Amino acid sequence: MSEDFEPNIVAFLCNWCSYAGADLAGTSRVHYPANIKVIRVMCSGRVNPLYVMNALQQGADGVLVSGCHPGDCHYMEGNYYARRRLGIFKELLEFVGVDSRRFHMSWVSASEGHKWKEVVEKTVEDVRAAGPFKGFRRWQIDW
Amino acid sequence: MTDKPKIGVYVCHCGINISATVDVEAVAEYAQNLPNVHLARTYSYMCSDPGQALIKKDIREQGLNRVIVASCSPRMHENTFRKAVQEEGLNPYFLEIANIREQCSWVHDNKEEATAKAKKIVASAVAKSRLLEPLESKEVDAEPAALIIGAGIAGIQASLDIADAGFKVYLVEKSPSVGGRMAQLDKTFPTLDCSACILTPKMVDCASHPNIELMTYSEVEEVDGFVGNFTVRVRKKARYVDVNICTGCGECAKACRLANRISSEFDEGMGQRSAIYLPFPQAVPAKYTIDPENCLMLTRGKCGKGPRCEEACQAGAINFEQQDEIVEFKVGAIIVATGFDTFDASRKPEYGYSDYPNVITGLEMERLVSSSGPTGGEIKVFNGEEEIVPKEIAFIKCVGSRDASVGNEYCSRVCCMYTAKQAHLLREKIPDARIRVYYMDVRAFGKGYEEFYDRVRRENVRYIRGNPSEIFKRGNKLVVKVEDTLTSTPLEDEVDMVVLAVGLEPRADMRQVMDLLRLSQSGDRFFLEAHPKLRPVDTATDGVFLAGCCQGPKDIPDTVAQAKGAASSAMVPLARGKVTINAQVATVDESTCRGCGYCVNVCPYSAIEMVTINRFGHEVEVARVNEALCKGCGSCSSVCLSDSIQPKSFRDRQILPQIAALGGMS
Amino acid sequence: MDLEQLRKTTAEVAARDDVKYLIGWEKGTYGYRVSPVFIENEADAEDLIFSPLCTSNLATYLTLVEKPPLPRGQKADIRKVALMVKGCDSRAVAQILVEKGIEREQIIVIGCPCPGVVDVDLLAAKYPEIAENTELKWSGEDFTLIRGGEEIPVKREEVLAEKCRLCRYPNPVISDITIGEPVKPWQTEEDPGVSEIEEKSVEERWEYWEEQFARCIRCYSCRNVCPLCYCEDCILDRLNPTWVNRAVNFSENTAFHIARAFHLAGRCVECGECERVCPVNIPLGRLNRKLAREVRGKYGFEPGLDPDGKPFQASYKPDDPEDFIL
Amino acid sequence: MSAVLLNKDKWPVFVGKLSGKVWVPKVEDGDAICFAPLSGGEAELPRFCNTRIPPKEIVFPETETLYRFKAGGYEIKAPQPDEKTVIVGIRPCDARAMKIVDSLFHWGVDDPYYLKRREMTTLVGLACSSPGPNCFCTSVGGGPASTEGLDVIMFDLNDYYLLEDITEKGKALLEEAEGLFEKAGDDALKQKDESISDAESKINRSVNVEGILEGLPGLWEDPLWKRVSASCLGCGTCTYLCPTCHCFDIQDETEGFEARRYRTWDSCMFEEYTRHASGHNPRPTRKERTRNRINHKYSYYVDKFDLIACVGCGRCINYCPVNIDIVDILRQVKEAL
Repeated sequence: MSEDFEPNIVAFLCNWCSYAGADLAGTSRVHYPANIKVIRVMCSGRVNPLYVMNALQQGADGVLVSGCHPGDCHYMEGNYYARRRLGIFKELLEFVGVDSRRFHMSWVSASEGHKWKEVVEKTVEDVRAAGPFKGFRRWQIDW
Repeated sequence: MTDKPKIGVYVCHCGINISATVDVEAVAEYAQNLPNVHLARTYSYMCSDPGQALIKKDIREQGLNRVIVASCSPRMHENTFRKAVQEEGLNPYFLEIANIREQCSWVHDNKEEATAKAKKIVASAVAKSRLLEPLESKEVDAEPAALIIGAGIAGIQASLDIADAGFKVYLVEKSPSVGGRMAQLDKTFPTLDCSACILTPKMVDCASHPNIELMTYSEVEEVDGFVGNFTVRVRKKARYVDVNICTGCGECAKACRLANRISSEFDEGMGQRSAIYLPFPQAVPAKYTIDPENCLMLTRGKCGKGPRCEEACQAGAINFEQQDEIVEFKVGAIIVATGFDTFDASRKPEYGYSDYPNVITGLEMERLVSSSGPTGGEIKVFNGEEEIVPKEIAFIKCVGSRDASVGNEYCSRVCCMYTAKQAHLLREKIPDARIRVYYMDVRAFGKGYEEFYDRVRRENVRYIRGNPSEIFKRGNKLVVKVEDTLTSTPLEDEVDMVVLAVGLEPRADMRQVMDLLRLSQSGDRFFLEAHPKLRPVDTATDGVFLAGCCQGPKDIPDTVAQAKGAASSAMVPLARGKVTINAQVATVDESTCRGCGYCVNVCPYSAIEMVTINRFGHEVEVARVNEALCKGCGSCSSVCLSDSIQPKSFRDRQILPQIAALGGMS
Repeated sequence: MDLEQLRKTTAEVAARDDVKYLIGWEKGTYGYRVSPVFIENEADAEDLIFSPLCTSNLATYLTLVEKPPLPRGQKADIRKVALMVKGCDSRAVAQILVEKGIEREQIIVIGCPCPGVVDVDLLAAKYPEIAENTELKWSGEDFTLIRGGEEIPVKREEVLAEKCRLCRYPNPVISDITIGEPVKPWQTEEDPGVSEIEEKSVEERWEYWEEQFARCIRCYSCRNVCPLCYCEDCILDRLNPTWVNRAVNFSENTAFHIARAFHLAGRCVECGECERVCPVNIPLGRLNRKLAREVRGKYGFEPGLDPDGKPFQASYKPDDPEDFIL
Repeated sequence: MSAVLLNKDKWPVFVGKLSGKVWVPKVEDGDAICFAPLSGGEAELPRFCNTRIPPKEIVFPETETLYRFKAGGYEIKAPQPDEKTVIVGIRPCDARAMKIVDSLFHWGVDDPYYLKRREMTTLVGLACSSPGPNCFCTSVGGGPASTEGLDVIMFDLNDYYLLEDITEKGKALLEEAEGLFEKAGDDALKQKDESISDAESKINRSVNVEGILEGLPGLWEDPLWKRVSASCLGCGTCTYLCPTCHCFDIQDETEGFEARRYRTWDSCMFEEYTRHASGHNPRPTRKERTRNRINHKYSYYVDKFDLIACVGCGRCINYCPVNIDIVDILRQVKEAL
């Protein structure tokens, strides 16, 4: 893997916990790598696992989904559904040969700005180690 | 159809907050070339009045129909800018925020990287903005009435406030009388007001208020609908006494074959009542109730040669044929004020509560010290078989509170003060008593509390820091085994009576209410408020509010304050007469919905129902969203296999282009 | 299998006024092929068979019927549909009921306990000669090929379909009428097809599937044959939004197969139809069975057993695995 | 036309000498899925009945970019096929199919992509020696050694291939490998004739198309369509594997500012094939779609080009998941006439 490879990572954050946690990291001026780019959704339960597939297909080298801790979901149970569906989806990705380091999920609460930083660092480190994702990127196909 | 998107992108410097790490000019220049972007500008403070004026001017003069502000988090100023664009006649949901401060400039230090990322964030916002749809915030009428569940001091206070404001109140109480826990108390700390004296007038007001419909001995069975429009079904349990006829004279209770043979709930089992009873003398309504679990007529179908109560009742109010009655009504808001249970001291077997009659709980102490209590206010307990007036008394605090071993890590907030109060009352009643209080900490945080605590200590009540490990009997004395942790001295205190300052716990039957109103519990198992600081009386269910100890332990002043808070929150929809429904709700494409009901399963708000529609001659089931209940979380849409249900503003067709923009090579 | 009993019972069902048609199997037009057949009157029940060649899962047809606009005044024919099911097929029926794809009272399930069907390609490769009146029968654990009056014993392991080697539900889980005696479930094998892939390194797994998916021609037979792929408007056909482009290339094919497999996670009843029908022999069943195994092992969930159960993807347990969470 | 012999020992040299991209059938695990570019390791042509996917995909790729364009500038780039191609081992039925489809791509408008590929392609056929169970080429005007559409035909004579050039293109191709051949003697020619009649005798399915071509329109409302389509799954196996099916869809695919317009195979058996933007579908059920497939092959195409758009290769029968059998359908059509 080339040392200077900068992974491109798409993250889906729930509005109430993880997005707020990431905001808190900002207000606290906690620095972390710029590789992560966030899409805000209302709840981690909104994250259709096919988004992960789509992100990989559309040019992401890795994907992160983050929501409220179990029991803390603003909508009561959305994160539980997300955990189950994304958990089984991760199994599928691994089975078809997508490096498990490319897709992570985390719980980050609105008060965990520092945890957000750690999660980002871990994700970036993992995706960097996994290398650029060529897999089934859409427009690499020569046509 | 909406017009072809004409987007204005506004990149904020935020002083140097953004521009120090993000080359805002480069971002604007990049944005300018994105599809459908009509113009891109930068400005020092977009949220300032001139910043907003800039946007408004462009909407007016350039005919922008979408606006993107690349600035701070949408959690900061989304509403500010929505309002701004709305003032120019644009749909507020055509405003999109690109968060390049909290999640970009403030967290990265390499300007090149941060700028590149800011460009992607803006590109993602543009990708979404092009596909946004105008949304309307709908309003529906709100029923100008409230339901209050629980008629303790919280429920009573909330009812009176709402009723006084001119709205109809349905006050539903499970037990035969209003009053709740406060009615059981003798005096209140720190002022030593007689609890009954200050509560009773409010109880009476409740019953007589023209706007309050009081339903005692009743339970809420079903709640349907949403804020502004709840339909409530209440079961009025049969009292077997016609309350319209009963005069409350009490002859029936005296006549009852089981008179003074059933332990009184109100007296915490220390006093006795009949099978037909008034829970306590000041009960409201002052109407008798037959206890169906004990009454011989109701349990065995016969009572001697005939029920004596019926015979004794001059008014002829007894009716063994009475049936439960179901009433249904509509309200616009609901306040839950269901109160608490006290900690069951037998769960700490080391304190011998189940073994020794002279180990009593704080609430039992309240009844003991009360002049209307089972002993008429005399302090008498049984020491074994012998009834004594205790001279050596120990209080143990934090029983069932701050105790992970029983699953209650929280502080119950009232025990310190009621212990001080009871110590004071004991000192009054038994001036020569030796009184010791075993404590972990003393929390006297309220107005006048610390002063009261000081006063009690000066009254020769000795506070010893230590958490007793055991209570056992030695001879005819109870021995409290404890270590004084200030002096590290092990002690064995021989006493005549121990008062356990039991804490407050969530009610055992709270699950019923949770299911009824879709409420959640917090970690301490009390009801979960919408926000611990900023929305302490709201719940996740719109239109449902919390008051009193059902949300967490609190003393009377706090309970009343919270009840008043809940009342004023509940009155918002009632006073407005309308409720605004969240515009970012889910919507179903009925032409592709296959009616599997997955969405119904996952919706936490029961906002989706299955309906049968006619699709070109075929009856098919499809999902339909009740927009008033939907909160727009979107969980429904990610389980929908046919993508038929989609949250507005967060549709797949709006998110996938965002993914493409962030991932993509564009 | 008592054919007489089968035909008598099905004839009775087909004769009922409240039955629109009965779906069963009949001898096909060539070789070992067996055809699904729709019987509207009792006489046609004479053609029905049930043999180790009856591979297809007829539950697919419960949801395949189009509902084109009806002329004004015309009423939809909502009479019952009867269908013959093997154990695996019946699980598909149960799962369709969970998803309200059809109502219980709309169907009559004729359950046929099934000792296992054959992989017709394997059979044809071993015994290519076919005479008139060629048939295959169960005989104990094995099969007997009857060809031109001659009886040839055929070993189970030679020709058994792969899905049947793993079958845990040979007897129908729901059935209104059962024909035949319950079959004792086999000692099922571990899934060697899945394990073989699991044992590969992540790169090897990718290479393996790349080769498979690259040759997919996107005929959609795997989707269409699946009894649980029955959205009227499949998201994989949709253009707005476009989850998967229509273009046939490795990228889109992979996305197609990932999405297909994922949509079946916790729903697939392992009937093996996708694998059987693939014209380019992509081992799709392995994808589905892998997920089914995880769903069973890690989430303790098995679809298609309880028609009143909850759907896997639309439910959760507070203690679902979360070891993958950072 | 001259017949020459190629000793199979020289096969690798022969294919190596051919100019352009050489496609041969590829057999894996005993199954011929499709044609693939020559990898160099082939000692001879594999034994195969026919490939599952017909070689039509070489001249009519499943997905083919028509042009690329960019937002703003409308910069259009249209790729042009310009590679010389040889398909070696194509079966006579599939070569006939190409000839049949040629008419369509010439019809009204010349399709530059298809026609250019065809022009660049030389077809070196391999006569059938062991037809499959569902072959019925002889019923629809073809045969195991039909030369229609071929440039060169080869016969497998055990140790030798016998090659005959059919067209000028074929002749030119043989000239590229001139030194490798031996002259075919009478023995070889006799062996060839025997192999043809042997193959013909092994074809055991047939359709009598007489009357069907004219009769089909009259059966428009016949109940047979519902019957024969009842078990249809609506998948594209029959059409995608059919060497004469040629329908395609045109789609755009965008990413950022760039996009491409491409065509990709489509199937009249798909529900959305005829679905209008309004949602209305003139072929609302599988019945109409199945009827269309048969009519297209045996009636419309005949009307338009005087050709049956079916070469009797049997693929649609072999691979139909539910045993929908065109021979049997035609039998039922015949009965209904």
